[in-house]
Amino acid sequence: MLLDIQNLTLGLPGAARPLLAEVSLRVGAGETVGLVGESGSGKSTTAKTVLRLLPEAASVTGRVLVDGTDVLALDGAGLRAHRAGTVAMVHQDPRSALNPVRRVGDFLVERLTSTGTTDRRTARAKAVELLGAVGLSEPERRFGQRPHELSGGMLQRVVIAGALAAEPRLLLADESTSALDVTTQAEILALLRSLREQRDLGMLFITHDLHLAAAFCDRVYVMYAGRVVEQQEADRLFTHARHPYTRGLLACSPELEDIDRALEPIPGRPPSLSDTFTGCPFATRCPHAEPECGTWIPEPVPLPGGGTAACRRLADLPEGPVEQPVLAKRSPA
Amino acid sequence: MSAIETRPEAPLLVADGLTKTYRLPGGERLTAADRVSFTVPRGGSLGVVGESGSGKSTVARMLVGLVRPDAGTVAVDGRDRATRPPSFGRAAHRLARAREIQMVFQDPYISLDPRLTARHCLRTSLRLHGRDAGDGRIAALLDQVGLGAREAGARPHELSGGQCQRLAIARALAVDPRVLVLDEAVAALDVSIQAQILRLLDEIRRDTEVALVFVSHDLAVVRHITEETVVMRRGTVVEQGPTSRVLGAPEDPYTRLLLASVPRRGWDPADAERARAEADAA
Amino acid sequence: MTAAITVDARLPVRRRPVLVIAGAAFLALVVLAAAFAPLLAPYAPDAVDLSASLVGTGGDHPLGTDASGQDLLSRVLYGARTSLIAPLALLAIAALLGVTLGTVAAWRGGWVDTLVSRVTDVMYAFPGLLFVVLIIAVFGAGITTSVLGLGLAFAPTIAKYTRSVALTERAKPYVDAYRVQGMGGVRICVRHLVPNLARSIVGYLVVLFGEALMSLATLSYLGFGSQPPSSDWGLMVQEGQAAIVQGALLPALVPGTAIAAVVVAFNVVGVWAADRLGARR
Amino acid sequence: SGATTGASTSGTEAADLTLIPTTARATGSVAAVNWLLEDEPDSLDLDTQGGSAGRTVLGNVCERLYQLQPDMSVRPSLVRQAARPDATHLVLTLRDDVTFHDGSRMTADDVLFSLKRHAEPEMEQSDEFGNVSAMRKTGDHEITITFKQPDALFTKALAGDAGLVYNREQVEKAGEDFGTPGQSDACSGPYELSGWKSGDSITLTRADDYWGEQPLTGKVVFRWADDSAMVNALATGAADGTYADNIGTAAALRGKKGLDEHFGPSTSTLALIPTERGGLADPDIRKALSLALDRSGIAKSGYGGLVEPWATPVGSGAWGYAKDAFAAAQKQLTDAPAKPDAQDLAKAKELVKNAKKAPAEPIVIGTDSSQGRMVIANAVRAALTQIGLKGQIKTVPAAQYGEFYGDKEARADIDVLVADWYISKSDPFGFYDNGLSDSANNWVGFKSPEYDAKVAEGLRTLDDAKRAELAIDVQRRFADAAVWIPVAQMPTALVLDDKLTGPPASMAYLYYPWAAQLGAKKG
Amino acid sequence: MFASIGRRLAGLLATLLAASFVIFAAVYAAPGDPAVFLAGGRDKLTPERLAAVREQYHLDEPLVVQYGRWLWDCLHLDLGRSFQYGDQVSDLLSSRFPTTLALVGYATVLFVVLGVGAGVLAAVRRGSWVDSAVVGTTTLTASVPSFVGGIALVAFFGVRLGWFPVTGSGEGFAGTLHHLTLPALAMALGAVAVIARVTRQAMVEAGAADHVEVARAAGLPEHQIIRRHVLRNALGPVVTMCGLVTAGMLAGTVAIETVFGLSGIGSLLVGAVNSHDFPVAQAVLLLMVAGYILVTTLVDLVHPLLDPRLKAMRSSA
Ligand SMILES: Nc1ncnc2c1ncn2[C@@H]1O[C@H](COP(=O)(O)OP(=O)(O)OP(=O)(O)O)[C@@H](O)[C@H]1O
Ligand SMILES: Nc1ncnc2c1ncn2[C@@H]1O[C@H](COP(=O)(O)OP(=O)(O)OP(=O)(O)O)[C@@H](O)[C@H]1O
Ligand SMILES: [Mg+2]
Ligand SMILES: [Mg+2]
Repeated sequence: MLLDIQNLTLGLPGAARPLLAEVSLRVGAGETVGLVGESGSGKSTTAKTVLRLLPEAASVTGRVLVDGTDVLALDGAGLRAHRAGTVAMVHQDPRSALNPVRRVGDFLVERLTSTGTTDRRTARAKAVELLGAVGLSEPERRFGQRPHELSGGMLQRVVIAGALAAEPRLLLADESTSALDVTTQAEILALLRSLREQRDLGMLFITHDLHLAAAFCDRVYVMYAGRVVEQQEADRLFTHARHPYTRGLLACSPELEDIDRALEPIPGRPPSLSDTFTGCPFATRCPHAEPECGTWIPEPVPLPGGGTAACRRLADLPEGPVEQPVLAKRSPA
Repeated sequence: MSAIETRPEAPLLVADGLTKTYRLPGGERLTAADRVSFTVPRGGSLGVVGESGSGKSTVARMLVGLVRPDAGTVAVDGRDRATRPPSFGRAAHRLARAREIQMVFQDPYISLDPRLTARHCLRTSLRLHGRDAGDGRIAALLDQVGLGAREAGARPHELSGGQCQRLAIARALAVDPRVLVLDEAVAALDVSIQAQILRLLDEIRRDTEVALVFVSHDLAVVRHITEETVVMRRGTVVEQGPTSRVLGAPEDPYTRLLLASVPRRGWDPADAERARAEADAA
Repeated sequence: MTAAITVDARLPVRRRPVLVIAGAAFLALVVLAAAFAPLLAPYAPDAVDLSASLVGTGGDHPLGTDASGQDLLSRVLYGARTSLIAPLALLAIAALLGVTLGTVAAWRGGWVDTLVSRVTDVMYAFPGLLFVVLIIAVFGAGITTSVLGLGLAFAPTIAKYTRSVALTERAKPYVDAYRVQGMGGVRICVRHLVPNLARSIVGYLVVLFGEALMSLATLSYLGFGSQPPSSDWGLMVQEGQAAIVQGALLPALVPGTAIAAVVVAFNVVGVWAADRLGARR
Repeated sequence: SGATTGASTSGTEAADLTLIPTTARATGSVAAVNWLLEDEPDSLDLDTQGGSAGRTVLGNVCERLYQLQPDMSVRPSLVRQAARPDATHLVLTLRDDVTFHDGSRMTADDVLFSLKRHAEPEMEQSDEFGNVSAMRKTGDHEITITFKQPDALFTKALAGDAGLVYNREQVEKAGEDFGTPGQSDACSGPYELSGWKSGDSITLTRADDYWGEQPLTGKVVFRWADDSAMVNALATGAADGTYADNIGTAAALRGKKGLDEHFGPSTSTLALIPTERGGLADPDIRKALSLALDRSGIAKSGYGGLVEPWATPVGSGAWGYAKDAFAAAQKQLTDAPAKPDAQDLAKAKELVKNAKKAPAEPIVIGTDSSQGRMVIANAVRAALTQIGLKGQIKTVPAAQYGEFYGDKEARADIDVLVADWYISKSDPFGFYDNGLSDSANNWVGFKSPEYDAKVAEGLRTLDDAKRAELAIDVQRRFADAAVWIPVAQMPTALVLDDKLTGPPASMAYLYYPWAAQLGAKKG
Repeated sequence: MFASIGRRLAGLLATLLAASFVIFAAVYAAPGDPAVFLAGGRDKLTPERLAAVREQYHLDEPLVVQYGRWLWDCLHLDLGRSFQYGDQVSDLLSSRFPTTLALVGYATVLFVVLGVGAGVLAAVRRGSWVDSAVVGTTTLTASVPSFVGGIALVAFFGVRLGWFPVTGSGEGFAGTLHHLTLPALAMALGAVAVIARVTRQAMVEAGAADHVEVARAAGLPEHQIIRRHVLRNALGPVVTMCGLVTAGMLAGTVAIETVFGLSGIGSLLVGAVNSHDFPVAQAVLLLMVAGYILVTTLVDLVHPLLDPRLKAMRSSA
């Protein structure tokens, strides 16, 4: 396994509940794994632990193994090497990911030389080559331009080029297309997909768009309030979502094709860090919740078609695609 | 103006040839909207879609009068919004226009006055228009958008994004508008909340016969909530018509590109690449 | 575009409020001392005692005396009045002018903005105290002239600040919402825009207070501001300066320290308040 | 840090000071000295801008027809000989060996030109020529001056700025720029002006072809500094000496290692001058104030004990003749006690009670904010309070303070001015003409025909002994009417590096080539 | 680029014109006859003198014409004659300006080195005792008016310890340095505080930018991140602030030169105002304002070089 997160729990002093609770997640080489959830569910935090970018004063338990090394045990030079080597991250907003006062080329050259293995001359040539590889026209010219002279889509390509500079095996894409227009998003996704194929990259693809995750990834994890609530093959998620939250998400996301279906909102609002739970965090919003759910500590239950879902009422829940309105009750926030 | 009878079959909102050119620093000009025309019937719902920068917001802002069009007119019930009826004072004209079209903005937090509680916010609107601003009326409005007594006394920062957006809608409804313009009103919300707001809008339309102009880049949302759609690209309307036709059987390559770019079951981003090639060729 | 709104649940970094509390307490003390100077001061501020010229601390004069044997503690206590009220008055003048100009410029934009900006630019071209010095050169020295002059000199700073925060605030959609609701510009500005800026402007003014106090003290020191026999602190420093060479440091040191202490306290409290009030710096 | 930060005002009492006109003779030469002035001279044209800074410099550069000696007597200088054929004529025979610094010889034309320049109405010294009806060149080396009436003081005036002799050609060439930085002097004298860096320094160098005796010191560099800076500069040896205009400077440097202090006679006094405004129009009130004023307190607090409570408005330096008579007379004046005792105070209160025009409003005391004057002003306020009146202080910046003396409007809102006053002539009559009914300096409007007559007579009287008698009489009348309220006499204070000696310690330094006497103690 | 420089220079000229007009026209705001006012006090005001003033200032002509002539004369360095000194104002200025310039230059060097150094240190060691010390000290020094600081320095280093001379501006390089150390320090103290805070703030802000975290996530060495991403990006506000403070210091010399008895243009101005020597006051004000505008414009021109985003905005502006 390229990335293997085991029972990761991350707490902050002063926070009512852990940011991440018992998160387990695996990404294999060449595999694209989606991570979805509403805002604040802990997606970015999960991704950052892979680089050991933790909030100050955070307390962590569990293990984060990248290629067998435990990232959480690294520091100093070892950590820098880890960050500069195996894993690379692509952030959401390409404009803020690049230093506005430096040239695009400097960004790449800096990455290439930071390991100390390349001199500036070859780094330059390599940078231009990378710019070409991510589909930028006139890479020579782009090299000398500054971020404000490029469009968002182009910048995201530059950021991806930067991520590729260290020839990583694992790519963490944190909402890396969310800030872009749909059409541009499609371009970038196409690029990511082809890069993955060429370089046999493992990819952790974070998004809040369940449809996008299901369409783009091989496997999808769904997070809610710092927990992984469901994990399945992407194809099956459209058709056989099992956790009520996942089903709720599908039911309330409008679809282009499926126009006759009424949107069924999930009542209430996504939990914030100040909300605490004694049991299943989704219980208060769940149409199938029973009083016992309020005390049941969620744990992944294996699903018949592969994957897991953390719900104690799995057996009683409907299967199959979410077509009929499943949520009868509607209540305002 | 009073001479014009309001005929029931006449469209409620008529935008005709709206054009806006911004002067950019450096002397360049940018035509953000170029002869944009459309109509919305009484109680109807129009979607405006397009990529970022295509001029959607500019059109929305011209409708409510936040941006003065360089050319073109906006008429509600056959009355041109720009010309002042002789019998009206400036303030009266302003208020009368406000009762024609109201607007809901994208970011719910900053579209509300941070100093005012929900109740206070609604009272300000009601008073401005000389309406009954009693607690009963306010409670009714809040209830209409699904807010309760706790929220009534809260300031925006004490509310969630969805609640803020509900309040913003209530504020617009307080004026009893004929048309409600929503500029990316759900874009900033989580999907579960977005669905709540969309449902609320549906109910409001049913209850009040207010017409919606729904500006969004999210085709799926537009498909769900509107009857007519206008597709914009670089300031111009490339396609318009019934939503089911425009988004179901698009004619314009650009519309096809937009549609091909939306991720869905079995989607391949490479399809979008091909659609782009077509759109660029066209 | 679809970025979901995240409520920032990050915990506020705890500041060390001990200093702030100490500063605030000190300021409160100074204000009380100024108000009740007649009760607290052991002597009249202008009581002369030629037999006790330049005595040191201790005994009858807790902080010593100046060359004419006037009690420094009493003078500093009474001096707190002018030294605190004058900067307040000047800030009031400057704020009235500056906030009005800044708001009008930001709201109206176009040529009004250009005009206001140009005028403030020209005022800005007079660094520091120079504008006041020009006014004093023409109208003569005095505390009134200084306060008015400094009020004028500070106004552009405040106008510029107000304009910039007002521009940001004006760009927020809630202001558009008021316009869409049919509210008039004046009403929006007076009832909603300025009140929403008030915290930030007050925060800015609090920080400016220290500067105002120091500028006035400097003017008094140069002989342009308060005139003797006032016990304005800046003036006292000037009067006490001559005694330094005679080995008597107190006459200059006591009022100098008073200025510095009040300004320090104000800055400590002010920076904290400005942060709390959300002033941009 | 504790109670030590107050100054330890050593109890120097003025009475301890013996005023000695000059310092011991110098024998060794010195290449250069650094001298301090209280201020940069506004101009080195004393006709347009008089001031002690300029005089201190120019005394060494520009010679006068007569010369004031360290003992305050007057002797011919550029004049070889003077004769008075009758009481209204003065014939001056000029030296013929005098050369100006540009090498040209001094002629009677130059002298006449200079005198006429001084006499022009807008010039500083014009009032000295009020009695002159004609000035003529009556020979190659002879000038005759005709007076409207006998003038006892005129030759003394010629030892002051009214006797400066300029090189006509040079003055006319310089025009308006005469006396500004970059111009050369147009004088004869032991030193010539070799540079004036505006804002920085003035340099004098020994004039090589000086017609008289060569000085010991080669170069004098003048810089200026305010009191505190002056004290520091002298204490640290950055400067070699100064005539401390502000006596406080000398007080602060008392006992400092490496420095000598010399105190000499001066005409200078501290006094209160009542003004036209009228708060002190009543002589009884003035006298009461005088009786209640704590002069020794002022001397101690404001001037480090270096000034001496004094009962007349002229310092002892004015006693250029009949010294003993004047000294005795000064002792007889009792209306200006050093420290008022109960009796004085009772008398003062009595005077106020019975005064015809007791002021209702507070009496406004005008001053600048320099330490000494502020102390006097405060003391006056305290004295007024003691005798049941009110005082109020009005200060102006130092630079404006001078306006009080010359400008009636500037005085319009003060009742009494805290003043320093010196006269250039070593003759009390040089002062008492200020009390004449028509004098511009008689602000309070003192009118007494007898006084006027006595002064006129004194000014006409050429015999010293007789004139002294008249002066003492006039002095008593002036004191009785309390036209001015004397406070203290201020000696000249010379602070000097203890390796140097030579210059006079008296007020003569303003008009006398003092630097020419300056040199090292041991040769 | 050149167009934008041209525009800046035009702006500079316009501001300079407006400011000079304010300085010139101020005398008309004075109560009474401007000639009397200009003649400087009422002492010995002869008709000839009034006439001379009228002529020097062309008081008989319309205001604009007078201003034009005055400006023309100023451009030819004919600033009139001082009433107090009787000397050409331009001579007075030229002999005093070097002192002021040396003082400001020295103070600038001091506050840039100390201020930026302290600011960087505080930002890098944010939250530590170093940070607290820097913040505490700067709060203190920022609260002491320069004249009070100056007097304290004089009392301590000049009088008590006698380490530094407290009068005059010294001769030669070493002498000037020695003489100007205390005054420069007194002026720099407040500025050090300002610069240290701005530097710290700018560094903290620059350090909070996403791209810094991105760089950290890419495993770049910390010193490189601080140098290339944090400090480099913080330079804009720091340089601007340094420029503004330096420009303002010209005026700050008014107080400091008085404290230290230096003959620069600051003390010249104070003297001129007190003695009603208006031509001198006008000239000094003009010089100071011109210096201020010049330096601020320079800073404005430099800023885009440090932040290319601004350059893009400017050159298209
Ligand atoms: N450094 C931090 N200090 C304190 N709280 C933090 C920190 N980083 C994240 N959080 C909080 O942790 C929670 C999870 O944050 P995270 O960014 O992982 O969510 P997310 O799922 O990525 O959300 P989004 O979709 O908005 O990006 C949020 O409530 C967030 O406010
Ligand atoms: N006030 C303005 N001045 C100059 N240009 C403007 C202004 N407002 C908008 N524009 C420009 O006009 C174009 C259209 O803007 P508009 O906001 O209408 O687009 P939009 O379709 O709403 O985009 P988005 O989806 O990003 O909101 C953009 O290029 C924008 O930069
Ligand atoms: Mg995130
Ligand atoms: Mg928009």
